[in-house]
Amino acid sequence: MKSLLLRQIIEGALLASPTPLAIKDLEQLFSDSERPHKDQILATIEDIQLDCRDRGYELVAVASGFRFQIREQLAGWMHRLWEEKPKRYSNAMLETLALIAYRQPLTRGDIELVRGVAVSSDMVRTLLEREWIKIVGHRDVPGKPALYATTKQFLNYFNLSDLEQLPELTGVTTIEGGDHSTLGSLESARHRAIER
Amino acid sequence: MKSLLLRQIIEGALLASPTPLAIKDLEQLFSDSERPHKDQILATIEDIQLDCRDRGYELVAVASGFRFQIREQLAGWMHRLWEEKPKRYSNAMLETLALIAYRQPLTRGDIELVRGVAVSSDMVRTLLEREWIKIVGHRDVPGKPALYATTKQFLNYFNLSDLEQLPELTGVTTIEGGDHSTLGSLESARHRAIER
Amino acid sequence: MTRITPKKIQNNAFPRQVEMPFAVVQGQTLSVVPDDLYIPPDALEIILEAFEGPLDLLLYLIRRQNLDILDIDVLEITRQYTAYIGLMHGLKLELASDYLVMAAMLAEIKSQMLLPRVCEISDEAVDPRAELIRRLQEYEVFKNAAMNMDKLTRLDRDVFLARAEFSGPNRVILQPTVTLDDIKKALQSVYERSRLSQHHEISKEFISTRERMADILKQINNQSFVTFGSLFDLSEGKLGVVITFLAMMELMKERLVEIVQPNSFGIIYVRAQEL
Repeated sequence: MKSLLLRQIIEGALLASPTPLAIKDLEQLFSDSERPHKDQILATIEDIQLDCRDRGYELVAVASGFRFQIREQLAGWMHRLWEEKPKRYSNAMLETLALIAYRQPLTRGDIELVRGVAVSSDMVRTLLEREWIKIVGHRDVPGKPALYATTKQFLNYFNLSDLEQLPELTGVTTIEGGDHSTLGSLESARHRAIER
Repeated sequence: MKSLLLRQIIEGALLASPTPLAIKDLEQLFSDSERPHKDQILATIEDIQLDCRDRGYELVAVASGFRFQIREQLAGWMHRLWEEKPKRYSNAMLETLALIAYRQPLTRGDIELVRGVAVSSDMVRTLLEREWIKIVGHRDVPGKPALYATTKQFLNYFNLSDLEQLPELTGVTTIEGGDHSTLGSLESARHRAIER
Repeated sequence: MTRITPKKIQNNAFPRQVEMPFAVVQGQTLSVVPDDLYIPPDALEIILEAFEGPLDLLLYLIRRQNLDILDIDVLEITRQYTAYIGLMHGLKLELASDYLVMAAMLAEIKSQMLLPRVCEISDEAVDPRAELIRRLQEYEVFKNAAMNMDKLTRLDRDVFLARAEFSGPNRVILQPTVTLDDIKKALQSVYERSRLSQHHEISKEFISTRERMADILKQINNQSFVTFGSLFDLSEGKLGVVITFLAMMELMKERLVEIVQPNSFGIIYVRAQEL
């Protein structure tokens, strides 16, 4: 297949698709006889990325694949397209989400233990509905509480390709000037919680 | 404004908007002090069109304005994007659709009020794209939120000739054995929302 | 679970002495504030804004005074914390039990620190503050993480999907099938939920769970055992029964009452928790 056509197909598919496309999704666009090699697809993506340098949009990799998006610097103008202001999330929601993201998998009880307040069912339901979190199992203790973890959609939404890209946890100081780091104690708190 | 930035903004807006944008919509993107002349916007659009010559997409004028679309020659590959088995709609999506069908016209805020959780833009967009719902107006309150209603296509899909034919709800019991039905309470929730 | 909801100032009567109000905040009068309480100028506003919880309030108190978490003066912090709680109580904000639990924990730490150590057998001198410090630090880590998360580039706020229409021939979009029954069921489940939350709303407006908790405690404190059934007043209707039940659950959770059933299917008794 000519490289120009290959590029047009990949470009077209990425702009037409409502969800990010992974390499294997792009491979599916082609019949067996014309299917390009993975490396060729990747090289084409790099080409497209280069060509977009000066454009109002860019081609980025997020958790579930590649997508075109409008450059962040243009957000101010883009907002005028919609009447509604983007939603602000409450601190409670962000704290809950942060705990799930950094500590997954964990139960609602684990979250309450750290936050010191009850986590409302509505909040958990909203996160589940947005498909930012999902139930990945149940802890084997009485009541079999659900264990929550973040999803690929969560990463997509926050423009991340994997959990490693989350900002590092800050505010970590050592206790009693010693070997006992907060992270260590966090870790042990978590294990205590899991053992319960 | 620099012509490169102007081009990026117009390109970005046309790619971000779910509907075609007319020249006057594009003018609205800019604050009074930075707003370019109509001719400048038109010239920019021509520039963009030229740049897309070899791309998988093109910028075309349709009845209600300009939009980017995938080149027709690529149709053979594009349709494979949608070939995989359709996913089921989430309960959240079905609930949103049901509320619009039975309570139309109503805003996203009304739906959120009754459902108790946020309604994602994706959900509304999917229903709009499927042409099951449409915007029938805007409520005259700050923010002018869009009012949604179901379409003819919705009725056709379900083989209904009008909304009266929607199944009656069974098991909608009255609260406190009285005049206070759930529907009534929804209605009042809705009115509260409208009054706000 | 109730949280501090400043907008809904409860009207349930706590008999209070009438004193000269020194301030009026959102229509409520404030009368007593300990003179030596450290109250920054914006404190009242901050009190009225819900904290994320007791740990958040504590962190705030510590940070406002530029104290190090590792070196908190528990006596001072406890005093400040309870003063704030008192202030909120004065504003008749319904306090979540979480705040009261923390107050109890602080009081316990305070008493441990005041009591002379009887024996120092254990070589690990356990600082009674250690657990609190650990929790504060852990909470602060995630409070920061939440703030950082809010700064991440976010779809529909910082970046937007770039999409182009595809309307060429052969556009076969396989859409999920939906039946009328699906829609009907979906609506019924919304109604079900909205009915439940409506009960909740009524409970906030007419009968306070907290007030009912106090009533129950009064009833059982006079007698050693009370039968479960006798605590319900059927004349109050479904709503009253639900509130009483919720109040009892809450009392159990806070370990203020004990519920026993000697035989299966036998009579259930409620008694005050022995301390």
